[in-house]
Amino acid sequence: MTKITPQIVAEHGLTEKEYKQVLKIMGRKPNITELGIFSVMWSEHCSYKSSKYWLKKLPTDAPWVICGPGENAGVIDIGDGKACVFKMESHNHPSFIEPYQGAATGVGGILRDVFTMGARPVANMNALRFGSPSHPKTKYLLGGVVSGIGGYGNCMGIPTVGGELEFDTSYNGNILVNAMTVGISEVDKIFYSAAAGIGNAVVYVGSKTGRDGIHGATMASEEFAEDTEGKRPTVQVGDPFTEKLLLEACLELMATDAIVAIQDMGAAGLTSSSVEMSDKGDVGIALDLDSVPMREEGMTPYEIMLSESQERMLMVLKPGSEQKAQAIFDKWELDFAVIGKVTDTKRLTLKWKGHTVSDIPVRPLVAEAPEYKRPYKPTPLPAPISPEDAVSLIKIDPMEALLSLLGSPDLCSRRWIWEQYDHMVMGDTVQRPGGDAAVIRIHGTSRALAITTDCTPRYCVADPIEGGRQAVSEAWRNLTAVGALPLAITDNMNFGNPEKPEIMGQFAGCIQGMAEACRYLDFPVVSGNVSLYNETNGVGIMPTPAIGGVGLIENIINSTTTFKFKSSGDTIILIGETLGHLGRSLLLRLIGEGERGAPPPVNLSAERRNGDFVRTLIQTNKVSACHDISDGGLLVTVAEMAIAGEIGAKLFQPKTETPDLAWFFGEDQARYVISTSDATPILEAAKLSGVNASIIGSTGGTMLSVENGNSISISKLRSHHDTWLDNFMSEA
Amino acid sequence: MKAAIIVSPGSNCDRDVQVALEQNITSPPVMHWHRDPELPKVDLIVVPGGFSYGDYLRAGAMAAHSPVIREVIDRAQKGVPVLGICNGFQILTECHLLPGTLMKNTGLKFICRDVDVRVETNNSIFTGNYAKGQKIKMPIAHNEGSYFADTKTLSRIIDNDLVALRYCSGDGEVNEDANPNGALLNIAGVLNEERNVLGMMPHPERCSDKQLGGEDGRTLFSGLAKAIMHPL
Amino acid sequence: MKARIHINLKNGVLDPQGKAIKQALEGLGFKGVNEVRIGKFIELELLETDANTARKETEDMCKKLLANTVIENYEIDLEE
Amino acid sequence: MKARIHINLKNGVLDPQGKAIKQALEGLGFKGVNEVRIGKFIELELLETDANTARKETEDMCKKLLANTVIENYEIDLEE
Ligand SMILES: Nc1ncnc2c1ncn2[C@@H]1O[C@H](COP(=O)(O)OP(=O)(O)O)[C@@H](O)[C@H]1O
Ligand SMILES: [Mg+2]
Repeated sequence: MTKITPQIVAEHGLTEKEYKQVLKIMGRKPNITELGIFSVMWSEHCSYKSSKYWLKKLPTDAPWVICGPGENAGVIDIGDGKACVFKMESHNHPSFIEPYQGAATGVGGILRDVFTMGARPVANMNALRFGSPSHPKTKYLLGGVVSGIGGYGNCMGIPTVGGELEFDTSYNGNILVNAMTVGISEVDKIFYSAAAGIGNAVVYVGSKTGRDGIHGATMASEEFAEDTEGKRPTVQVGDPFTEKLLLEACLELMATDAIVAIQDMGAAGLTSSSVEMSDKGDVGIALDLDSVPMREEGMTPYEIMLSESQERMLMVLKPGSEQKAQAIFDKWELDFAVIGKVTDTKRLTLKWKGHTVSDIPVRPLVAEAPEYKRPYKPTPLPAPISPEDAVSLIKIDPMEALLSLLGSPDLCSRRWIWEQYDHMVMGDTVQRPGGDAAVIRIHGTSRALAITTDCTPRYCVADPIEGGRQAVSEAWRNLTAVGALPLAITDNMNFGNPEKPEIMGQFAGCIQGMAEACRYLDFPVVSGNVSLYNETNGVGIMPTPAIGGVGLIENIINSTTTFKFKSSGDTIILIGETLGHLGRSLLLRLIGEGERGAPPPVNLSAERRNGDFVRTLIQTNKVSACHDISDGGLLVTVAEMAIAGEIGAKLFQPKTETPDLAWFFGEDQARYVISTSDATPILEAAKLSGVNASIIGSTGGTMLSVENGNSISISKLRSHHDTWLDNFMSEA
Repeated sequence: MKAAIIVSPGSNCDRDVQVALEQNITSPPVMHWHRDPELPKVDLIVVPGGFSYGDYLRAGAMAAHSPVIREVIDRAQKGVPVLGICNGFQILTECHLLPGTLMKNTGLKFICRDVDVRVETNNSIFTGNYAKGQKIKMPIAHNEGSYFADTKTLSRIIDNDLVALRYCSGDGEVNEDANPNGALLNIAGVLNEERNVLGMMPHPERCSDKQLGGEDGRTLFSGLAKAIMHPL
Repeated sequence: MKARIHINLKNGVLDPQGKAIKQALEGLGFKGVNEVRIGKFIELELLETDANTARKETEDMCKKLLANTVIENYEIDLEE
Repeated sequence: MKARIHINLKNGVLDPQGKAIKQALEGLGFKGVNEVRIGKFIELELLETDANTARKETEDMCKKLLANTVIENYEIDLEE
């Protein structure tokens, strides 16, 4: 038996103080298996020890929230007896080490989180961030990640309908792969993880256990050192086919009345699932490790408990339902084994070859997990930069600037990605990738979910509070732009090393901004995930609080719209106030001398007023197209609408004091572009609602042109927009 | 009229086809589990898309040996119409109901998008509702859709007018630019010699609903229903 | 008994994967590669101990499932 | 010179394909198959004529592109 030395303790990522706590809880020295269990349960990944304090500040309530953070996924009521279950999760480090399998198993994990709760997954999203296109690993990582996500989701038959892609040098050594799954269940058929019923069987289903990814959870919580690539732990390999069988088998069993509690085995596998189930139910669990289905020979209790083999679930069954359950798993050719029972000891006891190999009181293992309010230093705010100053050094025609923006890595079409994802399977994809939000019909109805993911890290790094507000607001806006009522969000907080006060300052700031926006917009957080230590050799990523938003469309026939221009002769209206804010804009990043200044301020009341106004217009069928304004500003937005609809537009010369470039490329928030065949009533209604609305041009022709300025053909815009990513990925 | 949809582990377009059939056929289709060799009497068999057995080894290879497939072959030989879509097409070539095979896309990537295809023959129960030469738009979504057959087989296919669909450009031209996956002669769909079995890579069930972009696939299903219920 | 099976594309069948890898190798600076062919390699652990029976059985598996004889050849090696 | 490369999953790494194939073989009535592992087999035609240089180059190709050394092993055989 391995001796527990200070070195072994340190290798398990426990500090001296934390280990003292272990000794206190145990009342004795732990053995190696017990130490392993404490180590994974108290890792950053499982315990949220650095972030818990701050996460509590996020609003999580609303009348439509059925289950907030704390379970496998968040649950909201979407009417008609249906619930929407969703969550986002990171697989950053594994994807950097092995992009295909890392991303694939990330998708597998988040899918299980959703179907564990009884929901059939209906859509996947993915928010991706890579290093600079010129970094030698970027192409390889992007290629591998995208085919891994596609490989898993396509095989599962769940459409991947949208996401994000960004490139920035700050992600050179730490890419971000955040995967989100959205599912639908019956409101009264939601499954939770609290074990109950002393004596009930604890059942293991799915794939067999191998030595996969042992210590993955602790790895996900450590900063990369130069040599990480050398001493990789076993990488997990995904098996989407088995997951598809597991999904169908679980849903089939859930339709019967056999399950008391169910929990997927994610990070820290059997350990975290059994600990969480017993802790939530305030009971004990006794496992017989010899009954665990194993793929490899000679596995030790330590390895069995820490294995991260994929496609496995743990369940507590009602007495007498084992046979019925077994028959279902047999039909789907999956392993099914009773491996233990619920006890009244409130302890996790493990038996192996007749001996007790672990005996831990569950409550303290969970409740006394370390929680740190780490020192934090607020980010010093940059001085704002005026539109005039921002453009003073840029001499470029707006149309020329538009061409280079649209053809840049930051704004070019992501078609190369989404064509590798089956985004139509399940037959309910009403809006495919490319627009503001994906729209997925609720099967068999004419209602739909709208889904988006958003974050602008270059704003967050300059001003975390404003950046946090902006990320939430942009998600809200993207849902609004398709006529959806935004309901709730999930988040994925990707940051650097929390032991640095500046990084905790970014974290605290983003949380503060997000919380304000969520509160103001009635857009609570129902689930989320934290990924820290995204640093390599001391260089951290930009703070990236990725937001996944979900909204509801009442009727896909007449209360939604898309961003494509639909017909010639429509009037184009700009909603929201344009001040020409260029601080941290893409214009400065790509054409000016780099990102400078402060990010655009978010005015939550304008955000809400303008959004509510636009949504009402869409829901009453008054607009022919709608697109929110985000990266790249007004001219980019109009160009995207024109390209998508293959219809040109003529814009008036801006009648303002603002310099032209600032007017066209400023990234002021709370704005939308709409097109309509009947502008007058809209302008009148806007006046009554106190919303800024002005006619900026009309649709038609084959060119995008500005009065007294230059024009470009839509086909030229399209070819610029459409080709960068293809070319980049096909160059050797 | 009654249709059966063969459900293999890993099928994932089974429900989509079910919905499309329900819109065009009066009685709901039978969802038939692959392990069950007792196929009820039906007028149409559909082998849907998906990733049967994860597409491991080769797409469709393992599902081609499912217990029910022997029965499907038998029915096909007795004249029952069999339609294989995407993975279904792959399964039908693997069990030799259709000539040739489907290889990895030449771009080595999964492709999901709308493509234009041209109806090469309307002399079949599946394509009779289209005009010969008609250009239609349908989504594809596959990894292994590159149609291949040896020269002899290929000329037999052509001589017997068995090519049902070919990928074409927006103006109906069959050329290399319009070939999404490297399929020989841009072949997107093939019939058997008796013309009662069709395999196609495009997904007609994904364009049978106005809300989802197009109804060109509906023509196929409604044509099938008409032809089966009112045979000439 | 172990069966080692090589499955390769028949001559004349286009091998897009091989072509793509050749290009990628060139891109990485490996200029001296004339041709790349990619196949599958399958190892079976058989209970059978008689070589003749094992070979026949393995051949059967290849024909029925492991190889697609429309486009692929197979080669079987047995090992104790 | 020809390089024949076998690429296999490392021991202990899950082989979902092998697992599924084993089940399918059982379904076809081949009961005596204990384990199935599936790998790749790559053949390269090299211009290089010196065996040492060829081996080094091929190894380099395996590390850089052909094998995914995080989860796979490779084995090189050279042939005139
Ligand atoms: N990784 C991805 N996977 C699938 N779709 C993507 C991905 N990245 C971007 N997209 C799609 O491209 C479109 C443009 O993305 P983005 O510019 O982020 O939109 P927005 O500015 O409205 O937030 C969206 O429809 C989005 O869903
Ligand atoms: Mg948008």
